[in-house]
Amino acid sequence: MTPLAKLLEAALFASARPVPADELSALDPDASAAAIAAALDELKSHYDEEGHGVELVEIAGGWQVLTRAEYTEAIERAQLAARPQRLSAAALETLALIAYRQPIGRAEVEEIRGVNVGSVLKSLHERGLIDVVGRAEGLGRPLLYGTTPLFLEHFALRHLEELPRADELAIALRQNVVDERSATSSETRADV
Amino acid sequence: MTPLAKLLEAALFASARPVPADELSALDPDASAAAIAAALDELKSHYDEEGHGVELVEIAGGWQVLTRAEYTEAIERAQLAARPQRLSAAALETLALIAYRQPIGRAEVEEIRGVNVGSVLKSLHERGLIDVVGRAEGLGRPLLYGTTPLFLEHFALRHLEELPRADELAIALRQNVVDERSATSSETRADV
Amino acid sequence: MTAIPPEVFVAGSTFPLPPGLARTDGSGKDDGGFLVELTSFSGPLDLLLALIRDEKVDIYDIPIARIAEQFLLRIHSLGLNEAADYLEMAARLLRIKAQLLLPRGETEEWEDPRAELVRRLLEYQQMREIVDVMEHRADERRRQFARAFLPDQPTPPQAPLALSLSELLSAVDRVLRFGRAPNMHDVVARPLDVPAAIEIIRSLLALRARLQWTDVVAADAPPWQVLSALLGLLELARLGELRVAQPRPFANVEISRDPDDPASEAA
Repeated sequence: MTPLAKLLEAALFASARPVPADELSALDPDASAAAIAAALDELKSHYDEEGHGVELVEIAGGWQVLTRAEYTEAIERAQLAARPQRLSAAALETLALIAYRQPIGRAEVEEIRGVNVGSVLKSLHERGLIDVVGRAEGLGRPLLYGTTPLFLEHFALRHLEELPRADELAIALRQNVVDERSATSSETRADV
Repeated sequence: MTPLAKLLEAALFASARPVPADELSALDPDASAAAIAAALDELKSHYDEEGHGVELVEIAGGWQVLTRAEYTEAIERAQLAARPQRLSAAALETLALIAYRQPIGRAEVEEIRGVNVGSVLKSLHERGLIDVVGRAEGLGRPLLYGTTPLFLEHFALRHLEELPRADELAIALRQNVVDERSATSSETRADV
Repeated sequence: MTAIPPEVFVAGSTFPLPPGLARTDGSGKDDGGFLVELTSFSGPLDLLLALIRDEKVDIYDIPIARIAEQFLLRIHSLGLNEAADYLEMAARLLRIKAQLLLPRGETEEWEDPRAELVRRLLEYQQMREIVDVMEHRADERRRQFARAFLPDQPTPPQAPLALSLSELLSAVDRVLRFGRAPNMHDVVARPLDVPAAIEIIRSLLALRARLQWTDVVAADAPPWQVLSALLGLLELARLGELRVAQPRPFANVEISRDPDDPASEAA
């Protein structure tokens, strides 16, 4: 490809929106409108004739490089199938605290966990596992969090009382945590 | 290009972040790992040899298409994209220590940097460059930090081992000299 | 990477932002010293290294009196009087200076009071070398743009969440052990019956060499039974009586007698 076509490809790749031809001319002050048009033609032909997974299209008065429609389905399927997302240890611990201590405010979770949990709370909320269930009395009336019906559904619980008692759990799990951790350590762990 | 290379290209153009290898494999369940690797090679060569404005790079266990560095200024001049802000010296120093000594606690970072690092750790954590990876034994069970995949992306690393080894650094040689000179010093310390 | 000659100390400690890129968010909010340095030094060791470089002195033979004086001058002129980190280093320098003035014993082994400081400076300098490498890499990466346009997805696809009850309960356990004494005993009251679950699993395994999770627990079993079975299974696995495998995420858990267990051959 010509240098100008390569520059246009890079610019269109990096732009978040379709770029009108006159904005593209700002890329190279020496390039005439005709030269820009010719380079766009060249890029378009290259994508079409060399068999690329992307194409150059004119949308809303601007130019944009897009993935070809025939691949969309496979891409979305792969994105979903690739890795069921796992909660990070931080998210799990926060969720556990909320399940057992709800309604609970952010400050209390942070005090127990010793770290900022703002982003974790946001992720858990986006996942629909927790929700705001009220406000505490006192300064600033902080939000209180609790678990959602989706949380129960996820663990096939009918109600929260079906969770085992925390003190039993600590004893029962203590011997097994290590085994279980080593069994799952090979799996990938995405942060929430 | 082969159909598989086109499919991979389409998927790579559909992501703002490196696409993990297993997600690429999920694009075509019939394709072997070797076939995927060959198609990636094909795409990379095509970009390099046919003169494209973008290139294929391996980062953080995945693959990513990026614009070539030579077009940065032109793209910024045309205001089609802007470089992200740089990390401060404080952030970089803290990241360097965490990268080399993870899992590492706040106290150790502060001892080496000679400053309080509470707010820097908080910012790095919020930006997803570090995460809590455990707790140390001992008083208060302090949090231990490690780097994240986003850290690798920020520095365009395939993995942590791409950072220079401590013995490759000029100062490592001097470290031995000072050890000999101050042989009476009882404290020995692992290299960064 | 380029080797830095030992006598050349890490040069600048400032990371000037290119014009127009500083504070582009315009928020001006406190970013925790993250993007813009409060001073041109990232800490007292950074300042100290700069002084050693400026004064052209040997790091292994630091003239402490001179350097301490310069250090105090600098933190004064930089308006760093409030910075506890710098004051602590100033105090340390003065302490070393005082120690150096003490008469040395002739016979006893003398330890240079500067040794610990030199060690810390070298350690810090090594870290600065790493920072240089990392900064260079980050700058290279910043010169390349990633794909910015991502098509609108009406329903943002979220990958299915792989989250098991055992993971949640392990997290409860971690919080209990590591957390700052949360009281989590007062909510729930359903007892588990792990021994009974173990008996059930043992009985089933006596009949069949291989089981599936769904053989052990009915699909509509209440959670306390599921949990009891899970904990029982883990306990038996720990004891080596059986093996548990899950061929892929979400697949049925396969349970088999431990092939190394001679008792399993007889059954």
